[in-house]
Parts: sequence; structure tokens; C-alpha cells
Amino acid sequence: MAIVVDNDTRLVVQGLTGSEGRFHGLRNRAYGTNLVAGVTPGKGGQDVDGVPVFDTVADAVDKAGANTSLIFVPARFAGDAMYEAIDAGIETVICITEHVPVHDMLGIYTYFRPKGVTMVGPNCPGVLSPGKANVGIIPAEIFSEGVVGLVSRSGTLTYQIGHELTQLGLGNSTIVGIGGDPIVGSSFIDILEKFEADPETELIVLVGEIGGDEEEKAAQYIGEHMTTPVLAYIAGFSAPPGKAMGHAGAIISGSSGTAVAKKEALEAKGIEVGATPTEVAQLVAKRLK
Amino acid sequence: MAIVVDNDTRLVVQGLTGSEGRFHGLRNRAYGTNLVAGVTPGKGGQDVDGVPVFDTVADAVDKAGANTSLIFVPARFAGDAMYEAIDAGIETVICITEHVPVHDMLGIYTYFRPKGVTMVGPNCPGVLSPGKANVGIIPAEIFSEGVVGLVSRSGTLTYQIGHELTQLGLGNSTIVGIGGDPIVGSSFIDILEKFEADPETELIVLVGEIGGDEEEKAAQYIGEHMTTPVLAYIAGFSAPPGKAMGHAGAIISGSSGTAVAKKEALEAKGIEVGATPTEVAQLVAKRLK
Amino acid sequence: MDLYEYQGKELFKRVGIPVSEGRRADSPQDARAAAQELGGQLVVKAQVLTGGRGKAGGVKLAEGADDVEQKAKDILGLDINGHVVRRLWIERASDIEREYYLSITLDRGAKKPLFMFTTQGGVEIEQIAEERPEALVRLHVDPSEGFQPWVARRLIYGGGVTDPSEQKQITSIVEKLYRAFVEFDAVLCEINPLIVTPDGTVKALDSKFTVDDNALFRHPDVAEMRDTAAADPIEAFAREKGVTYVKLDGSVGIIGNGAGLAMSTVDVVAHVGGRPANFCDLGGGGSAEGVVDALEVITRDPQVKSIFFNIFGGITRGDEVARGILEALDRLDMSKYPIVVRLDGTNAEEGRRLLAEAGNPNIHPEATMLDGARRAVELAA
Amino acid sequence: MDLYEYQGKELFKRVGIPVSEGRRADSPQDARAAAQELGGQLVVKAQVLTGGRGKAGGVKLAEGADDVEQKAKDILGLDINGHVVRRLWIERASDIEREYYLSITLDRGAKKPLFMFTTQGGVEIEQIAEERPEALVRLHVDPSEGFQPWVARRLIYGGGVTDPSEQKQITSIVEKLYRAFVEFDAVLCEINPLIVTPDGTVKALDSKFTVDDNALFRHPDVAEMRDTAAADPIEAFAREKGVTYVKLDGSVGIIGNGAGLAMSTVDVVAHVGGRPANFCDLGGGGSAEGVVDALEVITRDPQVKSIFFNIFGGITRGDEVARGILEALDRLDMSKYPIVVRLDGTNAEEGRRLLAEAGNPNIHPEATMLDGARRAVELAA
Repeated sequence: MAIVVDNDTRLVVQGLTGSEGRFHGLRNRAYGTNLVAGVTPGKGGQDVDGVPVFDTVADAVDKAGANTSLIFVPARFAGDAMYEAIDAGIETVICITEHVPVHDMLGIYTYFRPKGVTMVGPNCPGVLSPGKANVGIIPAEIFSEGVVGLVSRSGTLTYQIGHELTQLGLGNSTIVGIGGDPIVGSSFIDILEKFEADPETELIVLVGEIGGDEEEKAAQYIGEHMTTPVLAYIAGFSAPPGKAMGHAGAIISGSSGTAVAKKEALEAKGIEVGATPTEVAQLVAKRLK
Repeated sequence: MAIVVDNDTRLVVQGLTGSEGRFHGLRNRAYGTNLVAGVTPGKGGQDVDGVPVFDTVADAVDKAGANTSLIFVPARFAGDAMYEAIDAGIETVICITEHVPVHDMLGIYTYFRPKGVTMVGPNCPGVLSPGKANVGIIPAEIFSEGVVGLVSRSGTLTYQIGHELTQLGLGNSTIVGIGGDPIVGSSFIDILEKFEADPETELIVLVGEIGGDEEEKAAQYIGEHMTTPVLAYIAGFSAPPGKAMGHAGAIISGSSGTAVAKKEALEAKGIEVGATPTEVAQLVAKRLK
Repeated sequence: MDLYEYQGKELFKRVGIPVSEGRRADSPQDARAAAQELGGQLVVKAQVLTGGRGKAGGVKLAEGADDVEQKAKDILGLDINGHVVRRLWIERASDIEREYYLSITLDRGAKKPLFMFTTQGGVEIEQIAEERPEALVRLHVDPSEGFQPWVARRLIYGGGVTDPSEQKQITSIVEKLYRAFVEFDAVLCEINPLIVTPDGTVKALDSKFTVDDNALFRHPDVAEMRDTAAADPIEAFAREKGVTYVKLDGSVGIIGNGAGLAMSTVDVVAHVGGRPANFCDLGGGGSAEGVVDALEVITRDPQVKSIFFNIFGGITRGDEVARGILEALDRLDMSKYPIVVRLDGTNAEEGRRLLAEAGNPNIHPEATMLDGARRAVELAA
Repeated sequence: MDLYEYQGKELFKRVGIPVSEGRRADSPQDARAAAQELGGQLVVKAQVLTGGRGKAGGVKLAEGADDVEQKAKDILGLDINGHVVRRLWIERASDIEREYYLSITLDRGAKKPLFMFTTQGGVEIEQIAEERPEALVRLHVDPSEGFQPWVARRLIYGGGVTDPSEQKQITSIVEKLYRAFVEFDAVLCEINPLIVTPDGTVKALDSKFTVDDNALFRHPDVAEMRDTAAADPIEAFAREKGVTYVKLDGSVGIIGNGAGLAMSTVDVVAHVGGRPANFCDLGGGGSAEGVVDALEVITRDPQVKSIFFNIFGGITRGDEVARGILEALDRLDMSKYPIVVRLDGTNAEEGRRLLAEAGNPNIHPEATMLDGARRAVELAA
């Protein structure tokens, strides 16, 4: 097993004819992902290296059986693309695009949650289930199959930690980059829940960073609901205090949001937090020995 | 048992200090309904014949434990009142107000459905579970306790049929007036589903009228999902063909919508349709003998 | 409330949907003035709230003031499906390369707005829906999502529009039509045909626009568009009095409270062999004053021979209805109408008592709906 | 993007929230002119993107042109929490009967807008939240529901506003603040204080307004409000170049791709005993040109002694980064900076090959993040 993407994934890339969409879409296919379609309005009927392109996601679903969408369209069109995917019946929507306006995401989040769709991103590197499917921009070659679930708000930091694990001979069940934006489709808790239900995942690494309170909430959730062991890494200990969001921001988040606060919240639930990516990998190795 | 309202109902009347709200609210209380609060903005702290009035529904929930709301506010404020009730955590919202704009209901319907709230109305007479609770404007004295579930798009026609049943010595488990507007909170199917699950209800009378295709859909649903027997009455056989809604309306509803089409759809599923209210009551009596 | 073509086009214009320039004309003189102002080739179009005006001779090409005035004379006064033409819309003629169809309507079954679009215009759209359903693109919009550009793309690509300029123009029209639908509380906005001119311009050549009556308080300017003169005079009087009334063709005047009971009463009167003169719903309030108004409306119909009050009180109270009947007998000349009254429900006993005390020989109380219907039919004979 | 008080008030005005009349002034002369234009008793207010300006002497009452000019002289140039005052807002003084607090902000935890309101103004709002949480009404708005009047009622009655005129005015302000929040893509709109004058008028005496940077493309007028001069000059240059850059106080220049990796690199450099000079994120694209820009930004900081490139390619490609570094060495004077380069991920091998082929002695390849950090710290010593 694996979570979010696997051998049943039938991928459509929204924006397949763009340079990034083409590069990563074909790279995902080369990895073995079942890339069944692309969507670019006005280019329906064309193909990208043999992959049929459609005008609408609905066509990609109807005619190519797509069930998972990877979004590579520019930020100002990304909201529209997400709605299109959801309403076309796509079950898993993964949005790589960064700089999506937060009010767009506010509407989309409220819209898709009751529908049971899985959404990852925006502003995320995607999801990789080694040996099964890679959907997004994660460089799959640095990861191998294994039992460690990895969930992270940061893309490149995920690669770094995955890389360190690989150096120690450890592989991953699934790597999920949830994205660093204020509102993303899947929170740490959403992904932890999926990992908990995945028999293949024996240990989870959670990679957080300063800002928001998702790590604190995840700590609470892990303490209450999880049996799979979790280790963590938090980035941003040396970051200067952020610019104030006015009084209201401070009242909402209280003292949470700093790297220290997050580390303490996790440790209070017995979750070890590594000081560097290297140390986290070593802690994982120790646990799995 | 009964459906929608019963002995656990803790009622708040939105608009209790208005003349209709006061008249029917106190009448509901006199029947035995547990009327715990009223809401009128700006009149918090007052009382209506001993019933405490609050400024907001949230206060009525927090301070008086209300779980059901009955709405009597004017049409242009009714949408706001429904949203307020839903967001205050009210579980059952019954809106009597007529002339609520359909676009308001479009938004409210979309909003409340995923939340598991039960909504009846607008433009409906309310819900009566004889011997337990009366929430709305149904004249309870003409109904008695019994085993017949009654669901209707029309208020006064419901009383008529209930009255005919009473004349024949038959009582009701619950009477639900779902309202005649194009978009109402509960459809025939929603209420049929509740009656089917109610062990007290042995037979159901469905009272429909021309327009829309809810009766046709109900016929389909009954054929597929129900074991409790259903009888029906349809009003509007002598109605002149309605004014055309342009081509689009005709395309959506096709030939459905006329009384004859509804009758045929019901009879095709083995559901008897009475020619007059009196005949329906007689059919019920025959079935229950 | 249904709007005339020219009124719907006025609302289209407000949201930016392209329409032809035109002028309203209520007389041949108006039409001549419009022709002089607009110049060039024009179309004289009957403004009626019904379809089929083209076949009925209600739409004519004309050029020059004399010709336009003559065509206006021809069309004004025409009876189109029972609607007499009293208004014209004179607009610049359009060359038509292709005809499409676009509408948005409230699908009460799905509880969502529904867009429909086809490039197979020029024939009856119901026929296309029936015979070639694949040529008609249907697409619901989720109200909580609102309009998103993909909706227009689904219509355009689904309908097979391939010209990029047309795609762009239609996308913009689809978005604006959605805005019109929401902003004006419409239940139907239909463009049939949506035309493409030889130079590639897309515009609305006709409009069918229906606004929710219950939302007119938000749109006083639209409410003012109502043409009270066009309606049946009794129905117009009823609207003025706030009475829900539909004229039928018989002799038994019927007043019920609630649409369902009133409809059922009409059915039952027909069922026992009578001929209903009307459908009249007192509505939820049912004040004494409302009862007087209803009686005043009903008795304007010269065919009425007897009146049947079938009241089952809920929010309507029997005593108020009784008071209204007595008040009407006082104020109106009701001597020639036998009034059958059947009262049940809220405060019915009090109402029956009030009527009995009045002792008016024209009031015939009956205990049941069926008996009331039979008695009213007898009395109309 | 944070707006100045006067900019926020300009947006308030556009949606109809009442504010005092005023003028912007960038010099004592401007202030004098504003005083002459406005007349009467005025307030001279420092415009800075930080709090506590009152205590720092940044807000002064004044009357008459001379007085206002003098107060402007006093305030311009003040350092308030590291922000130098360069702009003033001169507005009519308001008599204050009561001070309230009203804000709407994006609660990222709840994924909903959050209103906060209290009638216990005049002290620090955080203190009220801490000490008397019951006095601070918090209320989320569901984005799919949008603003409904009950939201304002919950705030008003929850906060204990009893005067009907105040209730009416605040209801209207709450609705308009929600509109401002949505229409301008704000993440924060705060009115502190929202005052009641002795004659019962409610208005916004201050504004804190933050607009989502990612949505500025929808608001070119708001985007133009940015005061590029107020930022740190290197940060301003970085913004101009489109580089995400935060100046820190050390000697090791750091460039990473992705905020998380860049932040972690800063942490690791500190962890191995070094002092990071900056945080710099190449971002997702990571073109060669972007690399040149980032190096140009970082080398403007005179404290920088060494530079550490820590790149783990995903969407960023190692070969592009390498090309950028070589390009920068060509175009900029980079001779005094040892550059430690650690490349992994997409096309990393190709990137490493390009750098090796170039054979520049200033380029120090390292295989791991930890080793790279150590080497960069050594080279900065």
C-alpha cells in the first residue's frame, strides 16, 4: 500500500503543454506513473509525447479515465483549475502552483472539504510513493521504497531529509509535500491519518517550519489518535521574529508559531525532534533498527 | 417515536415578539411543546408570557438549551435568520415565512445540506407530532395520535386530509408540511426516509401538487427504497397550464410537473392516488383495517 | 415576473452583454420617430410575453420612416396566443451568420442554476433537446462556488465553438449572464438566438428574462417594469389588491386559503360536476380586509353565480375570515351571490358562530369540503 | 503587504467606513499646507508600519499652520522601533467618548475569516484577550455563507453595545469591513480604536490593513501604494529583482531553494557555529538569471565573507543553478567571495559537471548540507 498516489493513479496534468507541466509530467510518466491525459484549453486533440491533450478536465475524466490531477497552471488561473478538477469528479487534486491568492484558497477549501476529495497543495512539491507513482516535482531518484512515511510543509527540505534517509539505507512508503501556504488542501493531520491507516508505514517523519499552528495541532492529534511512531524536524530556529500581522494575528496564534514553541509542543507528546536533517535521519535509523 | 419534532424538542421561536410569532409560539407551548426561548434582536432580557427573549439564537442555545428553531420573521430577513440558526448549532430549523427569495434559498440549501441540519420550509405550516410537540401553525386539535405519517407540499390541504383521517378515527405519527416553494429544506424523499426509519409509522400519505418533479422523484425513491406503504393525493388536475418559463424550463422538466404526470408516475410504482381528500382518507382506512 | 424582450435586453446591457441598439415604441408615431433616430435597416418586433411571435407575423424587417410606421401599424393590435400587441421594439437589423442558444435557469430539481448551450440554433431548442441531446450542453453551477471560467470552457468546447474570437466573446457573455442571473434574482435568463454576425461579432438577438417575484423588493427598478395593462383586467385588479387569482371559465367562484387547498377545491368542484370560475388563494395572512379584497376581485367576473369559501385555518383564523365575509356583505353589493362557507381549523368555531349570529340568508354553512363543493355547484346551477 | 494608516483609511473610505478627513504630508511644508486647507484642531500622525507610535511621540495634537508645521518637524525623522518616519497623516482631531476595537483577519487554523470586537478599548487588545477573554467577542464567518446581518448582531450584542444608533452604525461598519476584507484580498483589516464621539458618531480613528501579496495582481492601485523607500535598501533591491531575501546579522551568505531548505540551511550554519548573513530563497523557478540576481543582492551586504549555495533540485534544476553561478562570476565582481556549492536533486549531476569543468578556484563543491555549512563557516572566518 501507499497513500494518496499509487498504482491505481490515472493522472491528468492540467497545464501539460506548458514548459513545467511537460517537463515534470513526462518525468512522472518516465518514473512509471500512469499519465493518461493532459488538459490545455484550446489544445484538445493534440498530444504531448503521445499523451492525449483535452480542452477540459471533464473530457480527460470521460475519455481517458483520469482520477488524479496535477496542476501546473499559473497562479491566477489555479483556483479555476482546482474547481474544474473537483467538479469533473477528480478524486485527488495535487496543485504545485505557488502564489495562489489566499482568498481563492479560502473559497476552494470550504468548497471541497465536504466532498471527500483529497487535495494536496498549492505551493507544494507533490506526492511520491516510491516504486508506484510520482505526481509532482519531487526528484524520485533520491528516494527508495521502504517503511518511512514523510510529510512536510517544505519541498526542498523534504528532499534533503529523504536524501539523508536514503544515505542510511532507509526507504519511504509515501512522501507528501503538503505545501507551505496559509491554507492548503491537506493538513499534517489529514496526512497523518492516512499514514496511520497504511499498514506499510511503520514510522513517520513530520517536517515542519515556523508560522501557523499546524505542528502544534499535529502534536495534539498524534498524542490522542496515533500508534505509529512519529519523529519530527522543524526549520526556522534562527529566523528573526516575523513582521507583526497587527494585533489580531498575535491574538489568534498566541505564543505558538515559533520553532521553539513547535518543538516544545511535539516533545510534550513524546515526539523526538532532530536538530538537523542529518540528526533526524539518524534518529529514524535508530528507531527502525 | 415520531420524526423531526418530539418530546426532546427544545424550541426557540425567532420572531417571538411579533404578532404571528407570539400567537403561534404560545399556541405551540399550550399544546405541550417545550418552548424554551424567543429571539428578537434588541429585546434580549424581555419575556413573552414567561418565555425568555434573547438578542441572538446563540444566546438561546447557550442559555436556554434550544435545539429546534421556528422562524416567523419577515421574508427579507428570513435568510439571515436561517443562517443564524444553523450557525448557532440548531439541529432542526423550521421556517414558516413565505415569499423568501429563491436565490436566498439556493445559497442556504447549498450551505446547510452538508452540515446534517434538518430544515423544513420555508413557506410551510411546520411539523406536528401529535401528543408530543407541535412546531408551526398546524391546528393540532384536528389531529390525533396514530400510525399514519403525513407529508405534504401544501399546508391547508394537509389539514384537510388530516381532518378527514380523524373523522375516520385514524391518527398520525407526524405531520410534515415541507412547503410549496421551488427550493425547500426537506424534500419528499428526505421526509419519506425519516418515516421509513420510524417504527411508529405504519403507512404514509404523500400530498403533492402540480409543478416541479419532486413527486416523480419520490415515486422512484419509494419503489426502490421503501417497505412502508405509501398512498398519495395530488392537487391541481383542473389547473390551467402554467405560464411558460421560456424554453429552458420546459427542457428541464420535460412532461413532468402536471398532476396527471405525477399521478401516473406514482401509480407506476404501485402507489394508489385518491381523487379527493375524502377518497384518500378512505383508502387509508381500508389499508389499515 | 416575466420581462419583455426589450426589458431583458436593458438588463443584459447593464451587465455588458452586447445587444443591438433600439427604441421602444407604443404607437406607429413612436415607431416613425424611432426609425428617424436610428436610421438604416431596422426590425420591428412585437413585445409580448409569449413565444411564436415570428410565425404570427410579429417580427418584420423595415427600412425608412414610412415603412417602419406601416409595419408598426400592422403589428400593433395583433393577437399572438391570446396576447394583444401593445408595445414594439424597433432595433437595428443584424446580419446573421450563425445562431446559437444560451440560457441559465434555476433547476429546482437539482437546486442549482443550470446553463444550457448549443451551437445548433435556428430550430426549436426543445426539439434539439429531444432529438439530439448530445448537441445541447447542460452544466450546473454550484452556488457556493459561483461562476468560474471553466464553466464557460465546458460550454464552449462542449458545444464545439472553435473560433478563438468567438470563444472569447462567448466566455465573456456566459460570465455576464451568470452575473445577471444572480444580481437580478432571475429564475431564467435566455438568449435565443445568440448570433454570430458575418464580421464575427457575437450578440444577443432576443431575450427571455424572468425575475423572482419574491425578490422584487431588492429591485424596485425591475418591479417598475411590470406592464399591468397587459394582464387580464381582473387579474391585474387582483394583483393590485394583493390577491392570488387565476381566472378560469366556469360559474363557481372559489376562495381557499393556501395554494394546495385552493387547487384541491377547484379539483373537487370539477369532480362533483361543477365548473370553477377561478382559483383564488387568500394566502397565509387571511385578514378580514384580505377577504373583502378577494370577494371584490371574484365578483368582477360576470360569470360567477355562487361562491365557495373553503377555509382550513392554520395561520389563517376562522374568526377573521368570518369577519371579512360579513364586512364584504356590508360594504359590497353581494346580494346576488349565494356564499357557501366551510370553516375548519384555527378559531373555526368562533367564525361559524359569528356567521350564524349574522343570520344572512345568503350564507350557507357546510360542514365538509365535499358537501360545500356540492352545495356551491347546486347554487350556481 | 502592510498599508500605512492613511492608505488603509483610503480603502475604508472606498467601502463607506467613516474616517476623519485628512491629508498626507511628507515634509513640514506639506504639513503647513494641509493645516491651512483643513483648518481647526488637527492631529499630526507618523505613518510607520509598526505599533507604539503614540508612546514614541509619533502622534501629536496641533492647531494652526505654525503649530502643525512645528509638530511635523518634530515627528519626521523619528525612529519608531527601527522605522524612520518619512510620511505624516494630518487629520481633523476627533473628540472621543468611547473607544472600541474591531478587526477581521484570516484565521489560518480555522480556515475562515475571524471577526473580533470589544467595547473595552483604550488598552492593549492582547491584554484584554489574555485577562478578560469574555470581553472580546470572536466570531468566524463561513466563506461560503458570506456576510449575513446576524454576524454583526452577535458582535454588537456580545460586546454589549446597547445604544440603537451605535448598533446601527457598527452593523454597517462590520458589513463594510467584511466587504473590504474580501474585495481587497486582505488578510487583516483592523480598526483600533473604533471611536464613538460625544455626539454619537462612530468612526475609524486608525487602520491596520494587510493585503495578500499573491493577490496584488488583482489590485494594481493597491500594489502602487507600496513604499519601497521605507524598506531596508538591500531588501528593497531584492524585491525589485524578485528575490526573497531577509537580512540577518552574520557573515555567511546563504542561498537555498525553497523556504524550508533555506531556513534549515540558516539553522544548520548557526548549528555548526557560523553566523548567517541572510536568508535567501531562490524560489521554485530557479533560472540562471534568478541565481545571478540573488548573488547580486547578497553581495550588496558588506558583512558577507563567504556564500553557501544549498540546492536540492525539484522544479529547480541543478544545471540551471550552475549556469547561473558561472554567469554571475562572469558578469559580477565576485572575486573576493568563496562560494560553497552543494547540489542535489534534479539535474544535479549535470550541474556539478558544469561547475567542475569551469575550474574556478572560488567554487568549492561539497557533497552534503552539513559539510557545506561547515566549509562555508570556515571560509567566512
